[in-house]
Amino acid sequence: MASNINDLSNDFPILDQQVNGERLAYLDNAATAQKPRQVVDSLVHFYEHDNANVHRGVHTLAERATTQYEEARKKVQHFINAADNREIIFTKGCTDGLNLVASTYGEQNIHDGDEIVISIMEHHSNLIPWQQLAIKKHAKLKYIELSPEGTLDMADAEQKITDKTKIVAVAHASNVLGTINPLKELARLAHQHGAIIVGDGAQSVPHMPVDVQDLDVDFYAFSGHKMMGPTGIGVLYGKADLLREMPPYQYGGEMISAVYRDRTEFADIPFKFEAGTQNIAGAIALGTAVDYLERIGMNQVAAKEQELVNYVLPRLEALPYVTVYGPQDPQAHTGVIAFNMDKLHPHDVATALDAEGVAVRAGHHCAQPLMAALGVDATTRASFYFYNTQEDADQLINAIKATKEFFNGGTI
Amino acid sequence: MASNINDLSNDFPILDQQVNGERLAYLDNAATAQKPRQVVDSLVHFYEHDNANVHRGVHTLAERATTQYEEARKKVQHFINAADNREIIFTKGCTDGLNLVASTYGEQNIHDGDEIVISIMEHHSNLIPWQQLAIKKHAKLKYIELSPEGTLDMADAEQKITDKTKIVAVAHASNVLGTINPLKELARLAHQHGAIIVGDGAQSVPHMPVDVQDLDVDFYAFSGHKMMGPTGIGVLYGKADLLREMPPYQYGGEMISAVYRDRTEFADIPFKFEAGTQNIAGAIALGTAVDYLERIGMNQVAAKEQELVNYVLPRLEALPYVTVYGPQDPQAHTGVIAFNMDKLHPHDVATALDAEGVAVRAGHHCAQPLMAALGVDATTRASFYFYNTQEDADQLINAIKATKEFFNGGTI
Amino acid sequence: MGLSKLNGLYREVILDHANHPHNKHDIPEATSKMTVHNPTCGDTINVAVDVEDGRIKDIGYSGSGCTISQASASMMTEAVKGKTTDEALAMAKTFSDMAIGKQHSQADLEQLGDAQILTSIMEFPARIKCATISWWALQRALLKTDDEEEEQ
Amino acid sequence: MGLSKLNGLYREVILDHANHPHNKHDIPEATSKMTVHNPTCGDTINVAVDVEDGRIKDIGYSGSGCTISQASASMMTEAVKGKTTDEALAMAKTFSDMAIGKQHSQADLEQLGDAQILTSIMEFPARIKCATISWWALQRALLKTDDEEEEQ
Ligand SMILES: Cc1ncc(COP(=O)(O)O)c(C=O)c1O
Ligand SMILES: Cc1ncc(COP(=O)(O)O)c(C=O)c1O
Repeated sequence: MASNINDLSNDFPILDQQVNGERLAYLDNAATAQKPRQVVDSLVHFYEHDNANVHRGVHTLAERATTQYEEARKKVQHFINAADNREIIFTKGCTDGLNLVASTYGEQNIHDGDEIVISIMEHHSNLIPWQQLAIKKHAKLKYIELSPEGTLDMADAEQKITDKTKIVAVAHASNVLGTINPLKELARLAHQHGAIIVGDGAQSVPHMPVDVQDLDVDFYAFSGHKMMGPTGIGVLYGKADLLREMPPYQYGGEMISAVYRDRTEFADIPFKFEAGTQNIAGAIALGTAVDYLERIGMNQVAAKEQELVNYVLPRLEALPYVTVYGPQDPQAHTGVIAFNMDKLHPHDVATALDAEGVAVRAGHHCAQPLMAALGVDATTRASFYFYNTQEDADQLINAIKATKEFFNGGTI
Repeated sequence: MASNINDLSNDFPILDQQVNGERLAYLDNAATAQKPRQVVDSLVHFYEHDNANVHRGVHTLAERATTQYEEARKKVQHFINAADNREIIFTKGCTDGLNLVASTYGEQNIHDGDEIVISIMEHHSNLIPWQQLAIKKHAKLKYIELSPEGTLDMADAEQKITDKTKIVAVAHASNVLGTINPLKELARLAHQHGAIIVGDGAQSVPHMPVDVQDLDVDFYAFSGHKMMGPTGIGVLYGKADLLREMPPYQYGGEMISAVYRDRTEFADIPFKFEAGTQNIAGAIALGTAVDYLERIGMNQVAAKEQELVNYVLPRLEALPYVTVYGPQDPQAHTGVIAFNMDKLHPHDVATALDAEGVAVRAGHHCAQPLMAALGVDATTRASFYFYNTQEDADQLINAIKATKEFFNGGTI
Repeated sequence: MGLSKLNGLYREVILDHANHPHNKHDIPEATSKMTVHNPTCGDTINVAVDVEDGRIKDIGYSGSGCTISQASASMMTEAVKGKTTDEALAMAKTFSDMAIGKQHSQADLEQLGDAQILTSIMEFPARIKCATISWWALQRALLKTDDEEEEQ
Repeated sequence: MGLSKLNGLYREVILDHANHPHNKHDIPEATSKMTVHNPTCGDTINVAVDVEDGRIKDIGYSGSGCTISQASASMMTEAVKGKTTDEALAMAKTFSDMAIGKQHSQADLEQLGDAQILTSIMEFPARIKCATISWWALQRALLKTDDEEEEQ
């Protein structure tokens, strides 16, 4: 039950280890978050007491599993303030949810000459599905570009979103730049022009309060594993009236009302979109992760991360050989910080930081068009979560300094 | 490390409980299997020591996670004797894998006037994807019917599979009838006519040795949760040359080679089909389930189940008010036994058996066309796994007798 | 505990309705018909209502299903026959609310007649759908727009 | 331990190749060119080979990447220049085998010249791809059929 934000050490056993003989500073949270004991315990408890397949069963275990699975749906519903629990579809992850929308709503509503508007900072998962849909349907894919400050250029958004636009798809928070995009305003713009808006919540839901009704997004996808849930579970939120009009995505058990040799009647939402046995234990443990986050409070989570960014960002920017991408102002920056060190390749930097116990990511972060727009091939990315500490931040800064020296010594 | 097939009690803590004041006899294994301690431990170990996202990372945890994830792929490869580990694609489950094939290979290769042949005993997951594909493509869907013995009518198969056939999709083992279908012979038939064959291994891989090269199937899908792996993970096997020719199924991170604003080059197999963050912990724990099964030996597993069927089937058939579906010969029957009790509805039966601690399933078992062919709306199904015991079988028989009396007393 | 646990669920009046169903017949002149499937078990209920001047003049059902669904359909038809459509809809709401654990006044419950006995279903969450399916079919039949034919 | 662990990986000769790459230029008259991406990091290597009478007359590369990939490309070009295509393919196989932990004879390894120093990569599994990518590009370039343009 520990959930005091200032003493979480007991909840995350994985953080209490050494790598390469050094204390681990896990700063790869944008890739995946660590799981508190409570979440792992809920997996164990399910498998040791209640494991059964859901919905189809009348026996006691099946009933327990079904109740817990549907409880998890309601927890997620309240967490993002959806109007109805039937608007919550469990998916395999954010990518699965975004593909679902492109393959059903997109397939049905995009025609020759229509336009789809995304942003240049999209993760491949919110980019390629739309790009391929546009290619297939002879529609036009347009990119909202960056402002000089490394944020979304809203003037450009107003230009790009027109009456030809049918779908706008934008990340709520960038997984590279550390920016938060004005999703509510984009939703207003999209709706003004009769388009729908798809929000990619992979980097927002774990880190800040999210209210899908207030944002007025039509669809909103995110992953469990980035918010301390297990891998293999995610959520797609969709407005009920849209979901009801859409064809199913996959066909199989659980999603039907009646099957005949030559035709099938499909079930109501959300089941229409949950074909086959779902990640039952994963959904239930995601519910536990939601409980954990709510116990701490999303405002607290966001505040703690802001505090860490306030501490680390100026220290990074003060290093003359470090370039930070995205906004320079800590107040405008989430816990995701992409940077480069003069002349050093991010891969070499990440290997060096790992040798110092600091886990960061190097590469294009599944955002190659953004890399091209920034004029780089790759960056190093440190990403913080609320369980990180000032000690982690210091370890990062010191490791960067040591890396600089190591390669200088190596005359690179 | 316990894996003596005659003393598994320590490995399955969930089985050691009472429901409704009675000893639990879990006989719903065809819906989902219970997990041995070892599998749950591997989840816990991963999350407490090595959790990280795979492939993209250069830090120590990412490397450990990647190694274990790819090791799991190799374990699965060897378990079903695939020629190459790149032929193993991790999916969300069997349904996901079958939909993948229908939406990529099927979408690409089925045209107006082509024929798809399935069997009347298919689970909805291996039926609706083909039915909907046929509707969309103006192709013809044909069903191989049942023989009077409740097995697949192979004479009918020879009639139905013709040069017009492009895809044959058949369950290796039925989830209702307890039959094993001659998949190798069906593969030969399909290939003779230039068609490919898709095997649904959901009810076979957990229960018998499977060799995809010997079967010569082109695709073969199964679920982790039915073979003691976690929920939310499954496997699609496909022959490498077919997989290479197919378009991707989902788009996102990990499955690309290079992304530009207007086009994408895709990665090689298997990554082309693994978009976004996969169920990493699930795949690794599925590898542990494979280890567990191999330690016992699949021949032993099959023999133990045969022993249970030999015991229980004649005792069930001896009850004058019980009708068993599928083959009456225990030697021809897997551990899946569907039956009905005169005049009693399966739902009432299942509720009554649950009151006696016996977990069975009631309904159409996601096989409505089969129910129609059998002339019933629903059946009750008891399904055994190797960890079940003669005591479970006795409890089932006694509970059926008690149910008969209860409703007789209730004058139904 | 075992089967004795089930005495509440399968009380005599329920078994009686299941074995000797009331109004189990088609109504050719019905003003509205509706077919509903219970996707968990494949059961089907067809409800036919004949409404005249806002009142349910006649109602019948057909279909197959378990004891609970058959008894519930039988009790439902008995309970709403002769009622106004508004009254019937209110009863359907009371019944489904009850089934998801919401409280209702004693007066509301008494309106339901025999059907209120099925509150015992609350102890068997897996069977709640069996009891509500006929009330749901009624509701859909009464609210049906012309282009709706079948609903889950 | 910390950064000292990296001394083996970033030995002087490796850094030297990375900082002063050999054969880093295009070959307009090349008989075959190949572009390969490392999808993990977005790095790209272009290899151009000019083969005459079954022998690599000239070879050059371009592209961007980390120290390891740049050093490896530089060493690779040095190692295969003047070799027959069969010899070069055998060397590529030795190198990639080595990178996945297979053993090779001392003679095979010595063939690789400077490049054998990159065996130290074995300790850094996440970086193996960085070292093999140029050898892979070479292999594809030498085996390329006409319709292949780019490969991952
Ligand atoms: C024969 C058969 N095929 C396919 C499936 C679908 O498996 P899953 O629900 O795990 O996707 C099942 C399981 O219910 C099955 O028994
Ligand atoms: C902004 C953004 N969108 C989508 C994704 C895809 O999430 P997943 O890989 O869990 O499907 C990610 C995570 O990598 C992300 O950061």
